[in-house]
Amino acid sequence: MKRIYMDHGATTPVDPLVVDAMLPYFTDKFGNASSLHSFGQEAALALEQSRKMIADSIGAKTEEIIFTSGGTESDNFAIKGIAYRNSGKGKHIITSTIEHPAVLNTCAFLENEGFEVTYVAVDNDGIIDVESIEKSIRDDTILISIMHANNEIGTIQPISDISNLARKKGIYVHTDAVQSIGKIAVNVDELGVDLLSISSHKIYGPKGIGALYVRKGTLLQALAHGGGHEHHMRAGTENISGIVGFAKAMALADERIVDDTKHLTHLRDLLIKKVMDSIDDAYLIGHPTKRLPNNVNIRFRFIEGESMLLLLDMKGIAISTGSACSSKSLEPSHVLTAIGLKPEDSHGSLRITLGRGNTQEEVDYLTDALVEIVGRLRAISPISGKKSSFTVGSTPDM
Amino acid sequence: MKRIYMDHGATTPVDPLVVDAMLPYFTDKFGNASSLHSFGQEAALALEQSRKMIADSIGAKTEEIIFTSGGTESDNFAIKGIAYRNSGKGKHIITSTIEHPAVLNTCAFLENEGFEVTYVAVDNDGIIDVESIEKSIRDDTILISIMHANNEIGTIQPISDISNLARKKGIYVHTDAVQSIGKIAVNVDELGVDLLSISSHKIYGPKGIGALYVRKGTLLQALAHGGGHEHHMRAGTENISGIVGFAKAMALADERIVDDTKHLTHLRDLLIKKVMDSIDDAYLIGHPTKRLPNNVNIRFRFIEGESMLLLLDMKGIAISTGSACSSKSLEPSHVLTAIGLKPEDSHGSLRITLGRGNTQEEVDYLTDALVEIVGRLRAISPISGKKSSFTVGSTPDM
Amino acid sequence: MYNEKVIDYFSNPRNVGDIEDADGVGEVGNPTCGDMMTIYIKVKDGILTDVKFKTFGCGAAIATSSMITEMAIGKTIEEALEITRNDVAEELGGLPQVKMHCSNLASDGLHAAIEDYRYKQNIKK
Amino acid sequence: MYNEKVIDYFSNPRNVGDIEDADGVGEVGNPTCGDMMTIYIKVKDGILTDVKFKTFGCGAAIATSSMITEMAIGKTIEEALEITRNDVAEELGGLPQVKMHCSNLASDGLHAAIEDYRYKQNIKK
Ligand SMILES: Cc1ncc(COP(=O)(O)O)c(C=O)c1O
Ligand SMILES: Cc1ncc(COP(=O)(O)O)c(C=O)c1O
Repeated sequence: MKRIYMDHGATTPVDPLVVDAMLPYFTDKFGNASSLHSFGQEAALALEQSRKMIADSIGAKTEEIIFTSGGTESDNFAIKGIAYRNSGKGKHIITSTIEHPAVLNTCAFLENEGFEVTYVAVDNDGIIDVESIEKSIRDDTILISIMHANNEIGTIQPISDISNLARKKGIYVHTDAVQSIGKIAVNVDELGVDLLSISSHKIYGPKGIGALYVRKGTLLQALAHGGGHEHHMRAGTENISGIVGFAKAMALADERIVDDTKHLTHLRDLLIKKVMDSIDDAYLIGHPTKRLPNNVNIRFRFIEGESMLLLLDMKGIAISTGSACSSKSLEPSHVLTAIGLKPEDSHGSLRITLGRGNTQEEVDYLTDALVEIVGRLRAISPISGKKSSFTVGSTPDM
Repeated sequence: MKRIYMDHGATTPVDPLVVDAMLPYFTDKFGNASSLHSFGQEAALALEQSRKMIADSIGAKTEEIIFTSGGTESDNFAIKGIAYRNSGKGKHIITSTIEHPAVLNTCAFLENEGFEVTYVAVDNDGIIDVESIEKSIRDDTILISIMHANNEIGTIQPISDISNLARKKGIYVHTDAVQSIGKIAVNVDELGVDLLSISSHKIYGPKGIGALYVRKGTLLQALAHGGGHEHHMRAGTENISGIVGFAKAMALADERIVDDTKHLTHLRDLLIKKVMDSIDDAYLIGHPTKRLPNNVNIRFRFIEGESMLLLLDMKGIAISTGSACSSKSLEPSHVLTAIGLKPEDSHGSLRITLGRGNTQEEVDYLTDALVEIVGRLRAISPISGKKSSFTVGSTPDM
Repeated sequence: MYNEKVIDYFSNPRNVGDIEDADGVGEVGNPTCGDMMTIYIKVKDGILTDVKFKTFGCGAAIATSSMITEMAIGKTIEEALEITRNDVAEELGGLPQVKMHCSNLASDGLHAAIEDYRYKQNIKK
Repeated sequence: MYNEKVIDYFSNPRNVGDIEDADGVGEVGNPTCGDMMTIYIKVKDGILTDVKFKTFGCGAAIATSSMITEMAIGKTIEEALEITRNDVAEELGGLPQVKMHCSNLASDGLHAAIEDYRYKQNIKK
């Protein structure tokens, strides 16, 4: 069976060129970058070259890049690191209701530790209102953490407007750029942020490696204690093969971003149009244009996401859903709730995140599969087709 | 030039079988283990199989293994996780003066946070006295963290005796087994510990991955917040290729441990004898028998470690030194200081950590190189050969 | 996540549909929590001669509805009332822990259909 | 870590040894901190005609001692006194930041040897 992967928001295959770049660092140039001998110096060189590649890509200085084990660690590091180090100045943090759990759960943890967090709401398209951030700023606000692009609905946030506000008041700004990096331009000075999280496995690099950009002069508490690695900010023997792969993936993303954007935007808009044209009671979720070029999120009334996901999987297509039934907590996606969807509407949502390797034929195949599957599930749904005694409070006009 | 790697305490080359095991998880089985579709389920399966392999190897239950980014993170996690979660019970921690910086600097950090730490001393061989641990126990002691085997001098500590003490008093025991794993038997029940740190890159596995064993029922605070990964204890998309490689490395280590031990012990003892026989004023550091099968640590009077290391490196041999001049802090090794070596004696120490691939010929080559290099450096040393006005307070009887 | 049997009952659901002249109809669940099912039964001489379902919900919800129709057909009303959520899960070879309660409403649905049947019988009397 | 020039001066040290009838001897550093060097000088008509060293220390310590002997030979005493730690490091094409101070005692050693020479000259007078 042909397998079609359309879940690039969850993770991506590692580019074969990235694997090639990594391979020597397993068996041959395997040294510990802290060692003085030639094996170590080889590793140290690769480490610093990779750091420079990543810094260059986002317009940062080399020493402003700290390698971490991934996006989650970067988010934890940024938020806890600022909170603990600057708690003398204040204990108030501003974030949004649609952040990734790595941000939201870190904030929730800090609330238990005596910090106060304001969760700014978003509009029905999933865009944050800069004014409401402005209104939330207090004298004791030390950090604003707003994601660059949302992982579920792909909406892109006005980060530079937020940074402009924050800079005037001396408040640090962190942005989670895990989903935006490699897909839209990410430049730390244009965004105006002090901290920025990235993760390798979302951009055709290996899992288990990421970075935190920390603007020079930012007061941040170290997260991991030990050897003096990463300027004493993040101890642990450096994952050289991972770092080399990550840097290669960044370089490839930069090389390809114009082509990728064109390709992905085309497929995205084609997919949306095809689905809308061929399936009734289907609605696009999120902003029509301020969204990542590869993100499609659609909800289908009367049926549930997990069952769609499973039937698509049987046809070899991998996508994801915001349905509660697919999550361990049995809560519908907090993002869909935050943009005002009722639980019963969140249940029927599918997220399709396209990738570099997807084709128009695959989009056609997906659309055909969806037509069949949505029809099949609606046929066995007690709330579709015939009048039901259930009251289905859906919001089709959103 | 032939390159001889004898710094396996710092890191090891990845076994080609381990690379083979990892490769499919980059480009082919690349799914995110949290995804419901077949790509995700493939990854989830690999994750759980790997977890079981690692659990089996150390006699743990599958759910007692939490994957981390390496030994440093595991040490940080164990100590901070116990400290924060159990601070209601007490704020006293016992460790030793010869722990890895990942433990010592975490303890120092906790001292700043209001915890109290007792650093138990070791004898001149580098062995911890169980009685002095017993004497250090207080009513508010919540954790004892003592390493299984030391990374510099290879001494093996009486962990099970310490656990016996601790268990009676309801105190958690953590051991850093980063150096011992794969080289001597490590079984969590025989050691009687509640937490145990391991790292993949010391056992011919990839860098950037490790694990923390956490005995069921242990009260531990989560370190990274985010998605519900690793039983909500350590968020972050799982590094599947790294985890698969780590598990494969553990399995290979288990398979080979009898042969490895024989081979390494033979080379170790041969190397010690040869050096002692052919170089004057050279002394073994650490315990003669209670030491890792692959660890040799020798000090040479009148000369300095970094210069020996560099000259050996020019002959293609990679080793390490406890000399201050090789460290960023310009302090001599805290371990050598802890076992009573004067700074001037620490300066001349070399650590040779043998590996699976080293041969008797390489040991011969190293010895010959050492004879030449030690001679050469002593010839230009102002304190060797002739009476000098410097007072050299060395302790040759140790 | 799901075993093969669950996947089979989910993707080839048995006894889907409604029964026009059903003797009893049970509706359980609600759209907010993401699972709703309707169970239709035909009863003759105290025996369930036909059972059909319609379900809105995840894989487990569809598979358990599908399974319970098979389990119920041919049973007496008393026997059918004894079928529990656990029985359905067991018959399917097990369900993921997280699905045990929320998406395993099928036995509730069957019981509701039988209630409805009994209620209607009482009215007829 | 070290550049090629440092490695060269470290591994092929120039002017190693002692001068039996030295006009001045300078000893700096101490074994505790891991760097000790002795610099020997011969002086004729106010010019350093020979400079030799012996060093206990790391690569940087040996390379800087080695370099300073080359730099000093042929210089007047006044010129030699003007050589700083930075000059030595620069002449070597740079040293790692961490080594700039601790292992770069060579100019101190040279200065001490000149002090010793002047002291002995004064006694003779
Ligand atoms: C927006 C966002 N932030 C953070 C993360 C976490 O990154 P990682 O998977 O590298 O831990 C993800 C992906 O899961 C994400 O999409
Ligand atoms: C005893 C010991 N503990 C902890 C560590 C840290 O492990 P990692 O290098 O995986 O961070 C090391 C190795 O550097 C070690 O030798």
